[in-house]
Amino acid sequence: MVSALSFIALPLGTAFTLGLLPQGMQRVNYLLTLLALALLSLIAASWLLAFAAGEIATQQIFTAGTTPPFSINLQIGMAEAAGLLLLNLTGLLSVIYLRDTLHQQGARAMAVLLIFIMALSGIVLTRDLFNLFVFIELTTIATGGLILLSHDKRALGAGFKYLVATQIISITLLIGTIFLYHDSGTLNIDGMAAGGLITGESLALFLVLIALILELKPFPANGWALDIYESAHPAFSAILSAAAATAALFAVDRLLLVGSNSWLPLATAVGVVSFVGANLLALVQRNDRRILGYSSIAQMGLLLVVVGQRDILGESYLFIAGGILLAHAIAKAGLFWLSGIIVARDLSDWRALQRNPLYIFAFATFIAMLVGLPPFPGFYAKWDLVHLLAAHDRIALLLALLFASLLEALFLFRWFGYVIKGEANPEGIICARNKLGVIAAATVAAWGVAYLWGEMALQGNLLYSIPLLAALAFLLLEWLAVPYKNVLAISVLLGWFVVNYADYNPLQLIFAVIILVGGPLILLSSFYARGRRIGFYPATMLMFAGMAQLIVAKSSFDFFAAWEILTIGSYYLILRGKASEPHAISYIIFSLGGAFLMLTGFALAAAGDLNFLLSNLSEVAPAVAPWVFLLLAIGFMTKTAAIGVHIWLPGAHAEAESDVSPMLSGILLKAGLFGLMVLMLEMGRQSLYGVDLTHVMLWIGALSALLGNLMAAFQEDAKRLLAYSSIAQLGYALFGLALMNHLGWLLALMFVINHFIYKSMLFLSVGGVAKRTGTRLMYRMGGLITLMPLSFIAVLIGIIAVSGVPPLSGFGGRWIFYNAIMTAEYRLPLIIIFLAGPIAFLYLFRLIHTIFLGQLKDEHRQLREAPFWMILPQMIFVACLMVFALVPGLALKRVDHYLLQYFPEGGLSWDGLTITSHFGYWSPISIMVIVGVIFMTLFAWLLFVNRRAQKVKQFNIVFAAERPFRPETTHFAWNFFAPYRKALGFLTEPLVTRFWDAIGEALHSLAELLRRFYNGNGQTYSVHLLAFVVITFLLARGVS
Amino acid sequence: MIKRFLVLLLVLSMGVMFSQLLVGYSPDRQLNATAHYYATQTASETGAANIVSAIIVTYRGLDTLGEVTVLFLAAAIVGMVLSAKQGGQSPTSASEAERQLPPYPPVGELLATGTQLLVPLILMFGAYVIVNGHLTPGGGFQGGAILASGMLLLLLSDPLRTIGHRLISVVESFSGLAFVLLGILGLLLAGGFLDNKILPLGTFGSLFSAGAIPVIYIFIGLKVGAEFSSMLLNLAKTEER
Amino acid sequence: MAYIALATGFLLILIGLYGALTHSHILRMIVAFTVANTGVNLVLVGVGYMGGRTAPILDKAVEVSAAAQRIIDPLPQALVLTAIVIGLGVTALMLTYAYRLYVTRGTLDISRYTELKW
Amino acid sequence: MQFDWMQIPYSLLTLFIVLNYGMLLNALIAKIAARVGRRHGIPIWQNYADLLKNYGIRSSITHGVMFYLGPVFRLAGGVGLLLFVPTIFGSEMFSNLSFAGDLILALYFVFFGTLGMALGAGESGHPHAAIGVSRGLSQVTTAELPFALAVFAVALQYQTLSVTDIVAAQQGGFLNWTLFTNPFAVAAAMLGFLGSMMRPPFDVVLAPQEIPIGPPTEYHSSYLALMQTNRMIFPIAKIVVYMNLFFGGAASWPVFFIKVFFIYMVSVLVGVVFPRFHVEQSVRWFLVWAVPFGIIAVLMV
Repeated sequence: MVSALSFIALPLGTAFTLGLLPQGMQRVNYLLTLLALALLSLIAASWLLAFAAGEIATQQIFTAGTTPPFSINLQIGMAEAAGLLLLNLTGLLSVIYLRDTLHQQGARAMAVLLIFIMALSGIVLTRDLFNLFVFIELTTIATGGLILLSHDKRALGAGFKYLVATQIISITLLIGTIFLYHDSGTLNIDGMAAGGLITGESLALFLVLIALILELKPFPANGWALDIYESAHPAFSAILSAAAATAALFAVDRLLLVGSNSWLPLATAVGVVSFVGANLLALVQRNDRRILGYSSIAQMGLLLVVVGQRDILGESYLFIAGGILLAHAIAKAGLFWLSGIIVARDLSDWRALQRNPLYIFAFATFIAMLVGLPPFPGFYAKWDLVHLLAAHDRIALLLALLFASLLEALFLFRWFGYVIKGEANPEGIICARNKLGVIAAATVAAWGVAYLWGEMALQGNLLYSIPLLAALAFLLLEWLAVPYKNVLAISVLLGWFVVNYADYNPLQLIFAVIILVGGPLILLSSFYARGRRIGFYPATMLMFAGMAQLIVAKSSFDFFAAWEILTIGSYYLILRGKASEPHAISYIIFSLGGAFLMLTGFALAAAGDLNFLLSNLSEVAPAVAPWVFLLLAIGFMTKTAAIGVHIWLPGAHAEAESDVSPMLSGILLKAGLFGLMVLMLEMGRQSLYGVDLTHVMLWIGALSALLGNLMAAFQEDAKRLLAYSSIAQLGYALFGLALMNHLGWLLALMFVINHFIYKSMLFLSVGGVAKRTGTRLMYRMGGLITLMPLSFIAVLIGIIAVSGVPPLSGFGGRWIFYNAIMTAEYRLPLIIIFLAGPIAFLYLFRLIHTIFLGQLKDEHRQLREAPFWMILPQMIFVACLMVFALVPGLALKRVDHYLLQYFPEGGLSWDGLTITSHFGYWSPISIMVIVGVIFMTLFAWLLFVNRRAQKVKQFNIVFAAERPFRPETTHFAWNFFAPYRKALGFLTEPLVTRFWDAIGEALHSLAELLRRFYNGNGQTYSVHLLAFVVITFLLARGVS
Repeated sequence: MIKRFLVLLLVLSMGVMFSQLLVGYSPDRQLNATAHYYATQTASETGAANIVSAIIVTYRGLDTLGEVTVLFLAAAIVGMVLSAKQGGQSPTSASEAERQLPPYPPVGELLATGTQLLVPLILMFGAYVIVNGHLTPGGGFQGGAILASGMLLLLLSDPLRTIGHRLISVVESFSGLAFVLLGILGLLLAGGFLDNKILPLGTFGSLFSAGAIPVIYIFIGLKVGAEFSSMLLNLAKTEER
Repeated sequence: MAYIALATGFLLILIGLYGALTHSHILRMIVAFTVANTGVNLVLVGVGYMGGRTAPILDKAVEVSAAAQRIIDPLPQALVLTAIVIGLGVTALMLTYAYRLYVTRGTLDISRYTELKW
Repeated sequence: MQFDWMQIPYSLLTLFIVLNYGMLLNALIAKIAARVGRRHGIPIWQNYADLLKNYGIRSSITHGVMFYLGPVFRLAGGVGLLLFVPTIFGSEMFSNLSFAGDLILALYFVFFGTLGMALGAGESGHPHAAIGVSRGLSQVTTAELPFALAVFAVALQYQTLSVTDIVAAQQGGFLNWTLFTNPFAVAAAMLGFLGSMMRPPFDVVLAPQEIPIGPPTEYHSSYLALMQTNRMIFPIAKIVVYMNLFFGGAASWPVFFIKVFFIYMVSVLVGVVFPRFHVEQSVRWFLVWAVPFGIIAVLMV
């Protein structure tokens, strides 16, 4: 092992050597610098490997031939080695990135950079308090120099503000240091901690700690740091964010050892304020680098919380802190590097990345990593952190963290949305090979640590999951044309189904069929697409991978990971739509919000067990069980878009592409239902403060059904109409589940199947029509029946099925529904469900009438039928619907039987053609035959008496004493249910939307107000800093 | 006004905190363990009579290395910042422009003669302070500063004197490198990084004693002198006429 | 004695801070910080001071064997040297910045450098 | 109950009886309404004449497939509804095709014809058709609600969804009728009944059609004939459901005739007394006056 001192000696030696070389040898200088950093990275890597392999234990390095505390000593362990690797690698990559700038600035700049990295390494290594101070000052001065690498004139002012602030910090640090020395008789940090002379009340310790914490730039005493992030060279910002903050964190972590952990709450408090505050203020930022600065501060806050909570984290401490730290460092450095190739500074200028999908991939990787999505380390870390916090009853902290994470996700995903959507400026990006190489390296590193953390995780590596790998493999296949990829996607899904078929239980099987057989069916329609359709297949397959994993998940971790994966996939899918950006963001926010509630729920249930089995949900302690139930249920209901958390759905479904909407509506929404089923099967009824939570769900289901239907009736946009209808349909399903009886569940499953079939079909038909007509507004269509007869048939069959009119399969659902409610003990919500029922006719009739019937518009006269590949799956769905209508037992019989083990009472009996319940009976085939015979007889009779009917032209009608001549004025379509709106329109007041908008508005206003705090004056920033010290002190004293 | 009041309030609060420190402070009666070790072991371990020097160069040599680096950094950055102003301008044209400027007012006789007289003395004194750092108060930093004051005098007497930037930078870098190498030698030959026992400890109290301390101090002195000089030179260029 | 040194040191720090936070001219701020730094150095030295003892230099006046009883704590003295040098480095840097700011911005008023904010 | 081929002729017989009864009853009702308005009214056989004439007309036009199928849907709905419900209690002959499904089937099959009709009319391209449908659907949402609640209350009361079983439970004296055992349900249902019979004050649905040129605007000749046929059957079929659920059913044809007549008369009596509501008015009216009865009924069972 090369001595750890080389981390100090080698860069210093190199820095001094650079001065020896004659001027004008920039290339040699540069190569030397590179070589030194590369060598250091190698050394760090070799240390890390040795530690990881368990070959060596933590090592002390003494200097001056004397033992501490009389001389300075260094210590290197696993964490330090990892930190050093991070620092030096970041340095190396930044140097590569900075090639041109460094050539221009000369040897001095390279020396400063080397010393900066050296000083950071020193901070990580040293165990001597004063030595720590020296290294910190070195970083300060080096920062002062490196800020000037920027071409931005404003950097100078920022640098000065920074120097002023650090003066105050160093005064505080020095005063604290000397008094700590006086009190303990040593400068060795371990000595102070072990000596026991320093108590938690020590003011000197407080001063040292607060100074170190200030080095982490906590909110709100961090104005100077933000200015640097904004104006410095991005490569330097990358080092500052990824490496310098890391080093400071090591220092804080070390100092907290002194005073027997009594200042941990301080770290936690400062951390949580930073995490929440910085994320909040980032909401209203438009400058990319400043937003990254805010995010850096937020991440440091989170890490400070982790450090502050290390007393309960135990063995997972390093895993958690390391996961979050690495995720932050790699992602942030990557983003800063990316920002260096973008010409302009507004978030929307990043659209220039659209030029190459690889840029987008890198960007997406970094964003996902920052948010902590699977399979990145932040995900594992967050999981463990939340579980341990919950196990130790630190719920308030947990919620604050999750709230702030949500804010973070909001601005990051909004940014992502800007980038994906909108017109890119082709001039907006400068590509240099070295910069791209660095960014690529960061991307590779991101996936590397993702793999690594998966390997270390107790719960197993997500990257070993075959569906996920298959989805990721599609990233590599992006160069293929659509037909090949589509064939591949379909066969992968079907193949996975065939392979796993035998392992599904009947409940899972229903979902598996919908996902893995239904999915390919919808994918058939994707054959119509031309070109490569970049981004579509990975996202789709990611969603399917998540769904496929979800239904077989055994542990809460697997479940949650699958949930997140399907959320990401569907988010990208939604984002692909034309004007879908605002809806995608609201989708991801609601989804993540729901996911965080789920996470909390799982964590509460697990009580510290990091690998909690779903089947143990039934054994959760009674005190927390209702809360677990509540949190999980709300989490799942965000996905089923129950009323209250539904506002993401209409836009998302409406704006999505023609073949995406059916997947979202038909398949994605079922994830929430599946979750609810698992939850309710395991936990049964729960009541909170005497309120049976299933009763609450009955109300939510009923209200979803009613309001979903009502709102659907008032839509002008066909896809929105269908989207609202989905809310209502899932409301029924939710209602069925909440009935908690055999038939209720059968009802829910019936709706799962039915809704999949008819909603996929309707979305496809409407999508095809919208594709041909170029609009989704129904009043601008009309009379398309003759031009698009097959689409019409699909819609006709669809609406008959949705409405529940016999003889199609919707009626089966209604029949089971009535039988199920016969045994319901709680009847009030039923009234609402009854009211909701007939409203379905309103929107269904409107859908078919205003599109296909009435007056054909002049501009549509030349339209052709929808593309073959869109019609084909519709026709298959029609067939499915007919089959399911005739023999529902095909799908339901086994489930009915399976449900008996959970709800032994009230099953159906399936003898012959008739299905019999305790209350009534129903014979689908008889109904179909009877209706068919009557219908055909009458049809034949009409044909007989009216065989020479004469086809007339479109305007061969008279009304209001005129023969009309314009289809627009003759097509009664817009505001179709005006009188109804007069009567019941008040129910569709967008109260929920307004509520969420108001919350969003309030957050943004608050952020807008708070950020005035950073008035740009360096002196004010110093006042902030001093005030931060004083106030923290007063609060700390007040508390203790 | 409100701001001043606020600042006053904050400063007073800091004062309260400091007063708490002051109240809690009681001077030691006995040396604490660390200091006691230095008092009793320095002589035998390092052979230096000046305990402070022993601490600076050996026990806390890493600090000192950092310290030297601070100066190196400061000098480098000052150079960077001040050279940055020329931007695209080539150095020759800059010096040409400088020549065309009106000359400085003549330096007084007193200063000119005094400089000639004093500079050698100052340099010698500096050297003395440096090499005796392990015996008497003084050492590389102090001596280096004295050396630089000679440079200051030179600059004052003849602002246009072209002092070899290159030379200064070579001295600076070379001594820094030597410091690091000596440190590494300690790692290889003796007990650890910057251990002074790589050279014989010699007779306690004599000039050639205390192992590598005087050698290191010489390099520190050279380095500090060079760094201060380079800072002075750079800052001198900023003077406006 | 030590108390007076400490108190003076603290007072200097406070004066320095007050000055740095109320004067918006950056040269004055730099001077104020120098004052504060001096205060810090004074505190550093003051903490190591022990009444009735002598400097930590071993010579005929202080024999090695009696050193532990005769000399004051040498460590703060070593530290203060480092602190002074570092302070010097920072001050030099700040002065350089001040110069560059003046050249590029034509003002030395810190409240004018507010183009980066919010 | 299982299917038996004999049920087909018996069902046709039921259909024939009800059709004729419907023709006469409708004419009678029209006459009564006219007399209330001091008019003479139509002859009792007028419906037969109309039907024959319309079936006989040979000139006919069509706007398209759905237009053609609309009346078929309509009449199929009426006939189906009639046949899915047992007409005469205790009679194997006249239990029709009720083996195919229970009460829920009848409840939902009501919409079959309505939907088809609406679609057919829609294809004519005549805006009045769409306006009428819009009004009709709006009104039906709340008009059906009290009825649905009442049905649910009754089903709960008798713990069955089978029409036959419900009727059976009401046998043994008129005090066993739901009318007396569960008056709130019946009140709710009868108020809903007013709305579904397309008579004043809830007949605004038909209004756009009556202004220019008559029933469903564009329908004429044999289409109209099919619809008129349905007009004769459908109200009766519907009333049969009410009769079975609330008024003890009918054990024989005479009882059937009488009960149907009186139930029909309820809507007629209300119709001749009250003026016409706007759609939004009727929507509110049902919610305010009829639904509470339904809620009470459901909660009290």
